[in-house]
Amino acid sequence: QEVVKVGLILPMTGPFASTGRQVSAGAKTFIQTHGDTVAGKKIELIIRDDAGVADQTRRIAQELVVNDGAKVLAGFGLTPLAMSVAPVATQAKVPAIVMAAGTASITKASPFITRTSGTLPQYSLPVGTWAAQNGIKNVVTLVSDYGPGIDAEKWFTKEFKAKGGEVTEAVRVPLQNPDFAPFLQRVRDAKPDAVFVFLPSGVGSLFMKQFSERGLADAGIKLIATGDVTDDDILNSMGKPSIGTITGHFYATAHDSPENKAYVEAFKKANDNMRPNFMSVGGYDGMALIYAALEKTKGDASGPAFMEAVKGLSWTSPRGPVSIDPETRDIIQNIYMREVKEVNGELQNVEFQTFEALKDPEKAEAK
Amino acid sequence: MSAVQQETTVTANPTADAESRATRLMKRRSRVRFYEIVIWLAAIAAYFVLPSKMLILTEIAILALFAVSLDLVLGFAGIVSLGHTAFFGFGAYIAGLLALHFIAEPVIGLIVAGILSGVLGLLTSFLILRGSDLTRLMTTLGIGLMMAELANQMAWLTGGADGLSGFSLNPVLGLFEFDLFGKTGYLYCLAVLFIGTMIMRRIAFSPFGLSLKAIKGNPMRAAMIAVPARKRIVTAYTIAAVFAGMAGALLAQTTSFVSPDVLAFHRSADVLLVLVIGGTGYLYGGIFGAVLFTLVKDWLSVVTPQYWMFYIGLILVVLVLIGRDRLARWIEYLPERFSKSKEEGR
Amino acid sequence: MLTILFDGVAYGMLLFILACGLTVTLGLMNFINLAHGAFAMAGGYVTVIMMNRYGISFYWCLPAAFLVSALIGLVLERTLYQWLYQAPHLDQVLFSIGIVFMAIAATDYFMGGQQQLINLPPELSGRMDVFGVGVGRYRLFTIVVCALLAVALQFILSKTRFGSRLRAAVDDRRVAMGLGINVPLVFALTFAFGSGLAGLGGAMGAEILGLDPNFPLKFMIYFLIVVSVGGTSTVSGPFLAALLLGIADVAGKYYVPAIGPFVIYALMIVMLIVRPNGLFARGGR
Amino acid sequence: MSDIVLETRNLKRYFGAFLATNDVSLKVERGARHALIGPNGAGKTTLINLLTGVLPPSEGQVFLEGEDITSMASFRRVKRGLTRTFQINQLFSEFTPLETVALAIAEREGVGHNLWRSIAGYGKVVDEAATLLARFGLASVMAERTVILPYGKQRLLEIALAFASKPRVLLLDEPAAGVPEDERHEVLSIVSDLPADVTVLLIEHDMDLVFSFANRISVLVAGALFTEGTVAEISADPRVKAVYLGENA
Amino acid sequence: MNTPVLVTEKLVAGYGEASVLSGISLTIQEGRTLALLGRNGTGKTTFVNTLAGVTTYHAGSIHLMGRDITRLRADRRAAAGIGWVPQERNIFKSLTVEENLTAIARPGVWNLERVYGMFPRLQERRKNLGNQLSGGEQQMLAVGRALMVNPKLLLLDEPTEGLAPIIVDELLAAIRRIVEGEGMSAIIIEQKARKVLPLTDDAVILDRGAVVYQGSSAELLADEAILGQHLGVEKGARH
Ligand SMILES: Nc1ncnc2c1ncn2[C@@H]1O[C@H](COP(=O)(O)OP(=O)(O)OP(=O)(O)O)[C@@H](O)[C@H]1O
Ligand SMILES: Nc1ncnc2c1ncn2[C@@H]1O[C@H](COP(=O)(O)OP(=O)(O)OP(=O)(O)O)[C@@H](O)[C@H]1O
Ligand SMILES: [Mg+2]
Ligand SMILES: [Mg+2]
Repeated sequence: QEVVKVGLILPMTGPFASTGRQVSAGAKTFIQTHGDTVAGKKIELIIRDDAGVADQTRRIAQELVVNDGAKVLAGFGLTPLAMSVAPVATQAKVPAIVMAAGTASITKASPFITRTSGTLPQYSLPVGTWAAQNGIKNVVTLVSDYGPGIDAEKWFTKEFKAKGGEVTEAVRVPLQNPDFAPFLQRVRDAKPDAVFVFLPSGVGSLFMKQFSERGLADAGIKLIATGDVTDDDILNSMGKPSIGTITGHFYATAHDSPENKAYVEAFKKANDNMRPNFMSVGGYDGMALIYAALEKTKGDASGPAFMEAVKGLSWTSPRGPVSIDPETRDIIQNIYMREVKEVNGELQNVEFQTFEALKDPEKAEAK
Repeated sequence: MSAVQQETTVTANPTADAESRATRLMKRRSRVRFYEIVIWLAAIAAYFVLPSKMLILTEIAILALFAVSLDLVLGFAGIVSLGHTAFFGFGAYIAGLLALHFIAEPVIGLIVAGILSGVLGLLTSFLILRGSDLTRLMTTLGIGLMMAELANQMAWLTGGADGLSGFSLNPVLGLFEFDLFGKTGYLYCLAVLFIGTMIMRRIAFSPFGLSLKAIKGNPMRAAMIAVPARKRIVTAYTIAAVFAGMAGALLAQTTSFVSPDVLAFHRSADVLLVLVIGGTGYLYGGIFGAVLFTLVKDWLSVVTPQYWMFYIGLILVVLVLIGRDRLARWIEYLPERFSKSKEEGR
Repeated sequence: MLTILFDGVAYGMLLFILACGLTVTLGLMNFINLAHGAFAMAGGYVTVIMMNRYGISFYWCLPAAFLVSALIGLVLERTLYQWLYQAPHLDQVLFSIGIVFMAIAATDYFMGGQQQLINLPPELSGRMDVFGVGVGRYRLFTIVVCALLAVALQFILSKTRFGSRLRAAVDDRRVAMGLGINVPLVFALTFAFGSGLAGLGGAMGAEILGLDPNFPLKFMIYFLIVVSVGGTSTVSGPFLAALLLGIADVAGKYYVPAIGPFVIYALMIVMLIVRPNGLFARGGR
Repeated sequence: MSDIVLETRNLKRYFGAFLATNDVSLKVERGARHALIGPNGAGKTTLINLLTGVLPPSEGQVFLEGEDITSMASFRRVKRGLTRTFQINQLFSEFTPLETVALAIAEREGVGHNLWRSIAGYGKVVDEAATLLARFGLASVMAERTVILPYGKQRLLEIALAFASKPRVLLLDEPAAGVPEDERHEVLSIVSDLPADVTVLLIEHDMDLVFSFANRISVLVAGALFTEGTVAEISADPRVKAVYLGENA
Repeated sequence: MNTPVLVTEKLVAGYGEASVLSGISLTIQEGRTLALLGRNGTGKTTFVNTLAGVTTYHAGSIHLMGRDITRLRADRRAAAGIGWVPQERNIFKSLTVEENLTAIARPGVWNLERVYGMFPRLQERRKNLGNQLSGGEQQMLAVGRALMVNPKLLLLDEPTEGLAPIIVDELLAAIRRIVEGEGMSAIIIEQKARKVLPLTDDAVILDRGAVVYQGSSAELLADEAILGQHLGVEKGARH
C-alpha cells in the first residue's frame, strides 16, 4: 500500500511552542478519528520543529521534499515561516497548507499555497462592523507592532470608519514588551468608548490582567478584540477580568455543533484535557483538506493535480461550514462574534452573532 | 658565576643557535596543521558522499563562516560580543535587497554585502573600545536588538515581520544554477568559507594577529610596547564584520528569503555557543563548533521535536564540566600552537 | 503624568527585583550566571502551583519561592557550579545557557508550554487613588518590597564582614583560602542567597510579566541590562539603574510610542559609554 | 653638555583628595643615569605613570626632548622612544618569551599593523628577539608559557621587553625586585652598557645598586621633590638618611 | 624540650603533575626564624606555598605543633596557625586596606591597632582600595594581613622586596622580636643573604627543589665558600 508523507513543520519549541502543540494535536486528532488511509493511500505525518526560525523552516521543508519524499507540506506557525517556504513549494511543485499563519498575502506567494486557518483581515473586519452597529462611536486600537497586528489595525479601522465610527488613536506595542502600563495609560487618557486589541495569544492574557488592574473597564472603556486575545487554550486561567470581553474569530471551543462536540471530545481525550483552540482547528481542517483532495484525485498527490482538487473544496468543519476560494486558494468561512462568559464553572467564548461565508477582504478588494 | 653569564659564556655561540631555534619555533607556529587538511578534504568529500545532506551542510558552512569571523573579535582581540548578528543580518538584508531591486548576481551581492557590513562595523566599533566584558557584551547586544527592531519598523524596505521574499538569484558567476538539492549552494558557501578562513588564518599569524592577542592579554603592557590598541581593535572588528556580513549574504542567497530573525538575539547567542564549543583563538574552533552544534541539534530535533533543547543543554553542561580544552586536546598533539585563550575577562 | 512616573518606578522596581539576585551571583561572585532566569522561573512556578493547585495565600508563596529556589541553587552550586568559579567567563556562559535550556525543556514537559496566570488576593489587585494619582495596588506592593530588599542587601554586603570575605574570595580565591577564608562555604551561601532572590523575583514578576517555559530566555536581556548599567560591584548601582531604565522605558513608550522600543536599549548603550563600569564603579583601574 | 631630554613642569596628581605627586619639576639630562629614590608611597611609581601616560596628570606638563607630550597616548610616547618597566610584572601570561619580545620588536619596526605576512617572515625581527633573550639568559625558556616561569625569569623578561623597543629614555621601576642578589648587578650592568646617549631613570630600593649605578639622584618624599644631587652628596645627606636610608646604609 | 612548631618529612609537591620539591625534610623550633635561600626557580616559593596548602601535594608529611596538617585544606591550615605572605603580595584589590586586614582576622594579640602601630603608613591609607596602593604599601599590607591571622608560624616570601631600606632593617628586626616574644616561628625567603642571615637563627639553601645546606645562620654567613657556591654571593658583594 502506497504511503503519502505529509511534512508538518511547526514551532514546537521557543516562544511559539503553544501554536505548534495545538496544531499538531489537531492534525493528529483528525487522523485518529478518520483513520490513516484515504483513497487507498496511507497518510504518514512527519512532525518537525523549526523553533519559529524562518531559514530552519525553509531548510526542513526542502529536506522533507528532497530526502523524505514528502508529498505535502503543512503547518507554518508564523507568516515569515510560511513565506520562506513559498519558493520551495513553487520550485518543487509541492502543495503547502498553511494551518496557522494569518497574514493575508501568504497565499499570493506561491500557486501551491492554500490555507485552513484564517486571515487577520478576515476576522478583524467583522469586529469593526459589529462595533459600529452596537453604539460604539470612537475607538482606540492597540496592536502588536508587526505584520499581523498592522493587518488587524488596518482592516478594523477601515471597516469601522466606513460604518461611521471614529478611531481616535492607534497604539502599537512592541513584540518584546514586558509591561503594558504606558500603552494602557494612553488608552485611558484618550477616553474612548472601546479599545480594539490584537495581540498574540500568550501576551493577550497578560494584557487582559493589566487592562482590568488599571480599571479601564470601570472607566467605561469596552474591550473588543480578535479571538487571539481570549485564546481558549488559556482563557479559563484568565479569571474574572476577562468576562464580558467581545471578540471576533472563526472558532470557539464552545461552538455549538455535533461536529465540534465530537472534535472537542476526541481532542481533550488525546491531550489530557487541553482545550482545542483556533490553531488546533487549523491543523484539523488542514488534514481534512488533504483527505478530501486525495479523495477527489483518487489518491494522486502530485502538486498540480492536488491543487486543482483543492480549489472550491468545501466541507463542514468543527468551526462550521468552510470552503476554499477557487481564485485565491484562501479559506472562506464564518466569523463569529463572541463574549466571554462563565458556563458551568468554566470561562468560554460564547458566540452570539455570525457573519457568514466571509472571504479574505484584502484579496477580495484587490480585484 | 651567574645565570646570565652561564647563558652568554658556556655554549659555543649562544646567540647563533638561539636565533636558529627562534626561527624554527616561529615557523612552526604558522605551519599548516594536520587537522586543517583533514577538515577541508572532509568538506569536499561530503559533497559526493552525502548528496542528501547538502542543505544542512550549507547551513553549517554559513554558521562556520559566521563563527570564524566572531573568533577574530573574541578569540584574538578578546572582545566578547552578543551583537555579532547585527552584521550577519545587515549583510543578509543587503544581499536580499540587492537581488530584489538591482542585481541578482550572487558574487557581486556577496561582496557588496561584505563591504557595507564592514562599514557598519567600522561605525559601531567605537562602542567596544571601553569597559569590561559585560559592558561590551551589552553594548553589542544593544546594537543587535536595535537593528532587529529597526528591520521590523522599516517594513516598507525590509518587509517587516513578514520578511523579504520574492527574489531569486542568477547562477553563480553565471555558470552554476542554484538547485533544489542545494548542491550549488553548498559548494558556493564552502568556497566562500574556505577563502574567508584562509584570509583570517593569514591575519592570525601576522604581527597584527599577535598584537591583538597582546591587547587581550594585557592592554597596559601592550601600550608600553607601542601597540596602538584602539586602531587594532577597530580594524579587527571591521574585518570580522565584513565576514559576518558575507555569511549573512550567503544565507539570504541560498534561501532566497530574509526574515527579521537574521537579526534575532538567539543567533548571536548561538554563534557564541558554537565558537566556544569549538574553542576560541584558533579559527578552526568556529568550524568544528558549527559542525558539532548543527548536526547534534538537527539530529535531536528530529528525535524529539519538542524536548531537544533539554539534551542540547545537557551536552553543554557536560561539555563544560569535563572541560572544553581537554576535549580540544586531540588537536593539540601538534606543539607550539597559538596559546588558546584561557583568560577571557579574568 | 504622575501616574506615568509611578508606573515607571514600579516597572523599574520589577526589573530590580528580577535582577538583584543576579547582582549577587554575577556582580559579587563574578560568575556569568545566565541561568539566573531559570531560578526566577522556579520561584514563579512554585507560586503558581501553590496558589492554583493548593490555593495557598500569595503571601506564603513569596517566602516559599525564595526558599525553594535557594535550595535548588544550593544543590546545584554544590554539585555543578562550584567547579566553574575559576573557569573562563565563556565556559560559565556555555554552562549556564545549558542549564537554561534544560530548565526550559523540563518545565515545558512538566508544566506545559502555556502562559501561567495567578490571581492575586483582592487587596493587592485593582488600583486606588492617592491624591488623585491612580496607583496600582500590586505595583505599590512591589515598590515597597524592593525598597526593603535593596536596603537589606546594601547593608549585608558593604557593612558586614561576610561581604568583605566574599569579595576577597572573588578577588583571589587561592590566597583567600591560604589566609583562612572558607571560600567554598562563603560561595555556596552567597549563591543560594542569589538564587533565592531570583526565585522571589520570579514569584513577584509572574503577575505582570507572565510565566511560561521561555521565561529565562525572554527576560535574560532585561536582567543583564540592569546589572551592566548598574555596575557589578554595588547594589545601589543596579537599584538606581533599574529605576532609571524603568521610568525612561515607560515614559518613552507613553510620550513617543514611535521610538518606544528603542528607548531602553539606546539608554543602556549611552549609559555604558558614559560609565563603562557602571553607575558607581568601586575601585580604580 | 646639558641638554634636557625629559622634563616635568609643576606636575600634580590627585587621587581624590590625596596629593600623590606634589608640584614636581624634574629635569633629566640626555645620557644621564638618574636614580629616583624615596620612602614607600612617596609617589615614584605615580610619577612614572604620569611620564608614560598611564595616568593623566591633574596639573602641569611633561616634555620629551622639548616637545609637550602631556596629553599624548602611551603608545605614541613609546614610539617617541620613552619606555618603562613595571614595578609589578606586566607580561602576556599566555605568550612565550619569544612571541612577547618579537612582537615588541615588530611594533618598533612599525610592521605590527601588517595583517598579511607571517611574523616568521620577518627574519630580522626574530633574530633580534633571540639575541635579546639570550642576552638576558632567557634563551633556554623562550618557548615556555610565561606564566609558569619562575618569578625571577619573568622579571628579566619584563626588562628585556623594555629593551626590545630600543628606548632613548628608559624608566626602570624597581627592576631588581625579585632578582636574586648575584644577578642584580648583571641586570644593571646590561642597563649601564646601553649607549651613552640613552637616558635611564631608575627607581630602586637597593642602595648598593643605586649607588653603583646612578650618577645623579633625586629624592622624592610625600609626592614632592625633597632634594637632588650626586651619589656622594645624597648618600652623605643626613636628612635623606633620616627619612629614607636609615643609619647602616 | 617542647614540640617543634613545624616538621616536614620528605615533602614532595608541585603544580599539577609536575613536582618541584623533591623530598624536603626540615624542622623549626618555637621562637626561631629560618632564612630560606636559593637561586631563582629553586622552589622556595613552592615550598612555602605548599605549607600554606595552595600547591599540589604529592608525598611526605607536614606537622604543625605536632598536629598532622598534610591533608588539611588551605583555609583550615590558616586556622591551625599558619600566616602566609605570598611572593606577589596578592592584596585583595576590591577591598580597602582596613577590610583587607579585618576580612581574615582571627582573635589574638594582633589587631588593627597593633598592625597600624607597626606600619603607620597603612593607617594613613586605610580607606584606599588594595589596587590603589604603592608597591611597598602592598608589601606592608601583606605582612600586616598575615599577622592579623595571629599565626603560630609566619611564612614570609621575600617580605622586604620593594621596601625602603630604612624599613627593611626595622621589619626584619621586628619580625625577630615578635617571633621570640610570642613563641611563634617564621620562615623568611630572602634574596639578599647578607641582609637576612644576621637577623635569623637558622638557614636553609634550596637547589632544584632539594635542601643543599642546613645550619645556623651565623655559620653560613661566615662560610664564603658555600655562599658563593649556592648563592653566587662574592666576598663583599655589598659595598
Ligand atoms: N589609584 C590610586 N588611588 C588612590 N591612591 C593611590 C592610587 N595609586 C597610588 N595611590 C597612592 O599614591 C601614593 C604614591 O604611590 P606610588 O605607587 O607612586 O608610591 P611609590 O613611590 O611607587 O612607592 P613604592 O616605593 O612603595 O612603590 C601611595 O600612597 C598610594 O597609596
Ligand atoms: N604555577 C606554576 N605552574 C607550573 N610550574 C610552576 C608554577 N610556578 C612555578 N613553577 C615552577 O616551579 C619552579 C620553582 O618555582 P618557585 O617560584 O618556587 O621558585 P623560587 O625559588 O620561588 O624562585 P624566585 O626566587 O624567582 O621566587 C620553577 O621552575 C617554576 O618554573
Ligand atoms: Mg612604586
Ligand atoms: Mg619565589
